[in-house]
Amino acid sequence: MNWLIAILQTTLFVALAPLLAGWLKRCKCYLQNRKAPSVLQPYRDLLKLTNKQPVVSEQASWLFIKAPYIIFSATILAASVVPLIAVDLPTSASADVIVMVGFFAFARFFLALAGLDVGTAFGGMGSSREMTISSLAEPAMLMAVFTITMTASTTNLSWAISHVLEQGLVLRPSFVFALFALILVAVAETGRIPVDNPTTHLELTMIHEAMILEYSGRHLALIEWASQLKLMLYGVLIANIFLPWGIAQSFTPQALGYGLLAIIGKLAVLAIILAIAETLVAKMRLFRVQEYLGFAYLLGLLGMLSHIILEASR
Amino acid sequence: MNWTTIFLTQHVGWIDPEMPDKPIGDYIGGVAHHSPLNNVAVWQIEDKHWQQFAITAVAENLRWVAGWAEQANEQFIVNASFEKNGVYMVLRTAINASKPELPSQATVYPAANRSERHTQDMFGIHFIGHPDNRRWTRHQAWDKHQYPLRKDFPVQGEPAEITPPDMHYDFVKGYGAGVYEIPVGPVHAGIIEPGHFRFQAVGELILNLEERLGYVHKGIEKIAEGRTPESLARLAGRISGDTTVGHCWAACMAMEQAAGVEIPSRAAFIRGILAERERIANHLGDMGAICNDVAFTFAQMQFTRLRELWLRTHASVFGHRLLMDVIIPTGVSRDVSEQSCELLKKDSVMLRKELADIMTAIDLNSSLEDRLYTAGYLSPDIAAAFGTVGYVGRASGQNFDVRRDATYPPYDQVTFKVALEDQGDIASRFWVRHKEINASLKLIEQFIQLLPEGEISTPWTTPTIDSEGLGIVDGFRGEIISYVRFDTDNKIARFYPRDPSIVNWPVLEKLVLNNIVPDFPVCNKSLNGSYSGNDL
Amino acid sequence: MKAGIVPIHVWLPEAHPVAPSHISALMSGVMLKVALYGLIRFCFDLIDKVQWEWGVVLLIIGTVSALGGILYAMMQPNLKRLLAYSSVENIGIIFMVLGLAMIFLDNGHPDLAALGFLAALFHAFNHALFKNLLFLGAGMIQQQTHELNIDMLGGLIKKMPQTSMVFLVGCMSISSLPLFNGFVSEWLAFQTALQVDVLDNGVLRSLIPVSAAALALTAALAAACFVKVFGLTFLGVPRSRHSEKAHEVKDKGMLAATTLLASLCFLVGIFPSVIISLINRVSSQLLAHTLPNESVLSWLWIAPVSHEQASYSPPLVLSGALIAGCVCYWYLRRDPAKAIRIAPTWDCGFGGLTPRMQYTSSAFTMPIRRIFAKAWIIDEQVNKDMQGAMNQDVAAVHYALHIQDHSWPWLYQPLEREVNNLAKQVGRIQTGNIRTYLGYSFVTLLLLLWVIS
Amino acid sequence: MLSLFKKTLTTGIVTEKCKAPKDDELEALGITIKRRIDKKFSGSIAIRAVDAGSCNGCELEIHALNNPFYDIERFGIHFVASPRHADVLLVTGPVSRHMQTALLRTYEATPNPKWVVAVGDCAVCGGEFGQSYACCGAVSNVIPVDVTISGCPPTPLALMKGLLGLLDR
Repeated sequence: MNWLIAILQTTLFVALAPLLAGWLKRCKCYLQNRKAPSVLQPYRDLLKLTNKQPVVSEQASWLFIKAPYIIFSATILAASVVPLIAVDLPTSASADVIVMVGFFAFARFFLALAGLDVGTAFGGMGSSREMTISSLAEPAMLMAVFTITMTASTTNLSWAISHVLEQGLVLRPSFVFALFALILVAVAETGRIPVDNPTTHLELTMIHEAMILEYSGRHLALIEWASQLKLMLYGVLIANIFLPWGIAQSFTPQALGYGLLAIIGKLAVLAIILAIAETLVAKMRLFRVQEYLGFAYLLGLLGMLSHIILEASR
Repeated sequence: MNWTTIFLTQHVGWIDPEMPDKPIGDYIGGVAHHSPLNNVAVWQIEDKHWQQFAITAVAENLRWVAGWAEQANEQFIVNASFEKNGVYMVLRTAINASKPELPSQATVYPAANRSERHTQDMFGIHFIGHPDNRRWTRHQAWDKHQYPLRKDFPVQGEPAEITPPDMHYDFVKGYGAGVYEIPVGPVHAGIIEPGHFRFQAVGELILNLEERLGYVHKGIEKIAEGRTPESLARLAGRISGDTTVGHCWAACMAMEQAAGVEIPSRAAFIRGILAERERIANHLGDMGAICNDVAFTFAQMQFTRLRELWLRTHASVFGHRLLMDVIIPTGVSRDVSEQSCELLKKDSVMLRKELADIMTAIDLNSSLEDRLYTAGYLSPDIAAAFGTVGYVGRASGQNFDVRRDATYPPYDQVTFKVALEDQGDIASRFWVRHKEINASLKLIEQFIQLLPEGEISTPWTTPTIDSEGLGIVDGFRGEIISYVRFDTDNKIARFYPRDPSIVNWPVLEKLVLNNIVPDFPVCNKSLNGSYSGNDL
Repeated sequence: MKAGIVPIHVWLPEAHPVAPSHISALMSGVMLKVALYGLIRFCFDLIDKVQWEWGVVLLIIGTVSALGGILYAMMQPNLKRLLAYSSVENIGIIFMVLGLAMIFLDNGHPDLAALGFLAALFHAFNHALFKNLLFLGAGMIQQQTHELNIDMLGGLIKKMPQTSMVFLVGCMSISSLPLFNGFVSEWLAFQTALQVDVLDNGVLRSLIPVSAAALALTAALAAACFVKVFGLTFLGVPRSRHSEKAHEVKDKGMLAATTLLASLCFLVGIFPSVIISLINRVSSQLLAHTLPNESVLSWLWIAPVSHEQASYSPPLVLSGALIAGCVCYWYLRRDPAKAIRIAPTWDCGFGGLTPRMQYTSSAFTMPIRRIFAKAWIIDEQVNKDMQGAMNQDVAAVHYALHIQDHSWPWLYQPLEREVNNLAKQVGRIQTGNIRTYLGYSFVTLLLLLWVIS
Repeated sequence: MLSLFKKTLTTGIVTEKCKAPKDDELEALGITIKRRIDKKFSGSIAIRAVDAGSCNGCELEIHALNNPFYDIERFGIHFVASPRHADVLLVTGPVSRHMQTALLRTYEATPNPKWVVAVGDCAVCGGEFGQSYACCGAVSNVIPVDVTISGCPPTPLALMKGLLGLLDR
């Protein structure tokens, strides 16, 4: 039964990811004084791509063709770890938050290799930039995560969320710092403005897009879906760790239903905030990213120190 | 007393001062009938002095403006135009067609480099001592020993079924471990014109950038031959779609000079309104595009919104969103009614107000500022060395504007301030555009106020054979030069338009140098050269 | 010193590339571990009571080595030098965790010390596996292409499919990706670090998480580094004639050995408890403490402290990955009409790409180089041949990049100078005169006699 | 920051309504369609614009499709950076011979099924430049064309109608 719900939750995660992307797009469009495509548009895009005949470069190796599947599955696995509507599911015990970061690393590893596979300058450029940014983002992210896991003394996300729920609403400076650090990292890792521009048409400025310039058809669909999933994953991580209220603690249909409604509500609000933030700033120069992520790291560190100094029981 | 007189008195030795009076027909072999360029002195020199003149000219701080050639039976006439203090002159020489050689001016003027290579590709004139004799306009569509602008080359040419790609162009190489090349284009990722950029880079560090243009070479110079004035005006309006008014005006001005036609004052004012409105429309688009390249969508959407409103007024008043074919030889094709004037005035008020709002919001945005300031720096020295014009030059302290310095109707009847910045970065080019919009708004208001009554066109007089004209106007990118010579029966014998992009493109290679690869698109956008106007 | 710890590591990248590959494999896999063995014997066995301050020293040295090692490794275009530097990184990680173990031991948490000890030894074991694998792989590449400079390789995945497969496994292990062995030990290391809450000392409580973040940075940089290695060596288009003409290794033994190592990397990654139980025996001997059996030794789970704190189940994860991957693979590939079409690489319509248009090693790492510029001594020069009017025409561009290790000018060159000076001083003694030498002997003899008496 | 949002809010949503065109409407706009997009693909169209020698006039009007007034994206039609991602090639210009292989290569790089829309008089019939030593004339001389939208340049409205007309509704 628990396994069933866990699988259901993961499926829901995967299924809802394009919806979040569609909603985010809609929010951004409204802020740009224009009507938006339907929130279901990402689904249409994915469906269409799966119906196309993929074109693969003659230089590509097996890695290029298999990479989308690997990237997609790794992202799904990461998603299975994160409690979406309920805590205490068996999947979150099979891997903790560090493994989740590991899955991201796994997906990124193959995406970067796929970028290098066809031997174009753009692919290499994307890979190089992606690996650079991620190597700066990862410590910042772990710093933020450590703050939380040390408070809850577990790296198991489900337990951590339960812990926060038990504690009730307490204003902890360490959590505030960690929250901001995690938001900054999430923006960098999901390739949003100001770090990357997901809608850019300029090859030379791209990061994520540059690696997938060669992909088409179902391969592209999988990679796009994986990146939408990643966006949602970070959203859920932020929403459920810092504001876990509403998440189902028992597996009754009612609790699960509330859990679903709660997370949808939280993500919708997060998307609005993200859209507003993205409207407000221009993309930064590439070599400002280390300052940005350094700041995120610093926030994480501050969170950690404030936990140690102010909050620890001893 | 302008500089030409002084120059002549000092360097009279090898410049034949009598030459301007000598009819061009002498060289071309037609009926000798004199029609000098009425606003511009023509100095004829011997071919052996060609380079020597350039050396003298550069010492006298003359700006190299344009270069073109034409065939006259057994001879090639090669022209180069220079400017100083708003006074232009055309240098001319004749060379033997059996052994077409000329000492290069590109050894002296960097700006002459590509122009001479173009002439070399189109006419087969060899420029002796040219620092870079690789082909430029020619890719693979015609053979090495074919020269499209020679008279014996048919308009249809002898094209292959499929023109092979121009893969083996000899790009400047980067040596050293780890240097790699980034080829970009001709099909760019955005909705942009085609052109190829080749970077030598190490990671994000740009070692060198080389432009390879010519992809949109449409043979404009060749297909212009034999056209009627109306038809040429249509063609000129399509040299570069964003500067349709500018090019059309320059071409019409040249033809009107050649035919000795004076357009009615009302037509001139309407042309002025058209040109300034075109400038505003393009600047709005450019400013939006610069913001878009740094992912600042708010500004892009606002600017494109204003541009759209602006274009809709174009459509309702002048019948064409981009103002194509409104300017015709002899005047303009559409009059502006009282109502239209009111509409135009209201439009200006609206734009000024909206723009003020947007600029306030933009000005406070530090993330945008960080992207634009100090990026894509073009020093005033390099700008001057390449003879950069328009907003690119004006953002780097090049205080020159045809409208003010070599004025023509209707600009001679109004006063205005030329926008100028000297920081030379992308932000400067952004703010120069903003200033120019404000100046143009004022100009439009003045033109509407001063708009004289009367006809909007005059009858055309067929020009005599070999009558020439040189139209010089200020398009939104800067100075446009258009040279026209007539054949018999009202037909065009030679048409050469020099888009400002031709002199502005080379500085892009310089201004990206201390920037990283991902900043190139916004550098390019801040320059916004026309590919079509460059390739012809 | 034998372990190759920054700043006294420089011999390592010099020594490894000159040795034949199987020797360098042994050097990295085994020889470095001898030093480690000595350290462990000394600290945990010989000394009666471990002081936690020693642990802090080890932690700091380890952190610096790990970061320095991987940063230096990133800048190497030479495959074997790169691998050698990466050994410095891995030894650094092991030192870090050993330091943690010492800290916990002295603070009265022998169970956590056992965890740290386990992580360290496990990583040492893993390092032996994947580093051997990678060195042997590098040897196979060198044998087939006569090249070790990755800027001269490329496209080998099609020429040497089996080698590329095992090398990929090695790269994934060393980048500590889940499902491979490197990840397990790194995960254990993180878990150890995260137990910092039990400590009372405020300095330690803030120092350890920071070094854990440094470990994260190291891991991420390692991933970037090995993306570079695999991407430039095996993917893309061949950059030289040698790699163009390369073909698969003929020697079955070579392939078998590397395949064995690769499968070990994978199996240990999936079923780490086998190795863990082995190491547990060691730690029970040394620390008289092991991890609780039920938490780490079940074949399905590893949960180093308790299931509430953290658990990781590679078999479950693997099956999840397989299910997810296969489902979408079969679902999407069901329609034969949508079979893949092969077309030329998209080149923006230019007409053809050349191998020169691929990223190179120094290009790939350029952003890292710029961000961590202080980590190396970088000498970068761009010279242009200018010509034409006003010298504005570029005829050719020359680029030179020279990256040096900080420890050369700071530590070794002064040392070398001193040694040289000393040698010169000593050289003066050598006059070549037999009588003088006899005199020296006499004086020495007298001195010795005096010392003895 | 506030001034930015104030501007956004006071501007409001300016996108104008646009209905799918009827056939006679298409004819009036000078749009001819030879083959429509299958229903399976019509929910989402990715466009790769290829300038094959246009004067840039058509590009300006294609750009206008993305401005908030026309906002073509609301119909699920969007522009992409790589032909690999595209379903429709939007080709402008009289196909200068120097761009011929580039256009062919772009066509080759686009995954099936794909459609080609020729935009502007030049792309439709050669326009002002026609066929010469430097131009191939119409796009259909080089690659098969499914929709032609004439005009010099066609207005954004015509472009939008043409693209919507391409959809099989």
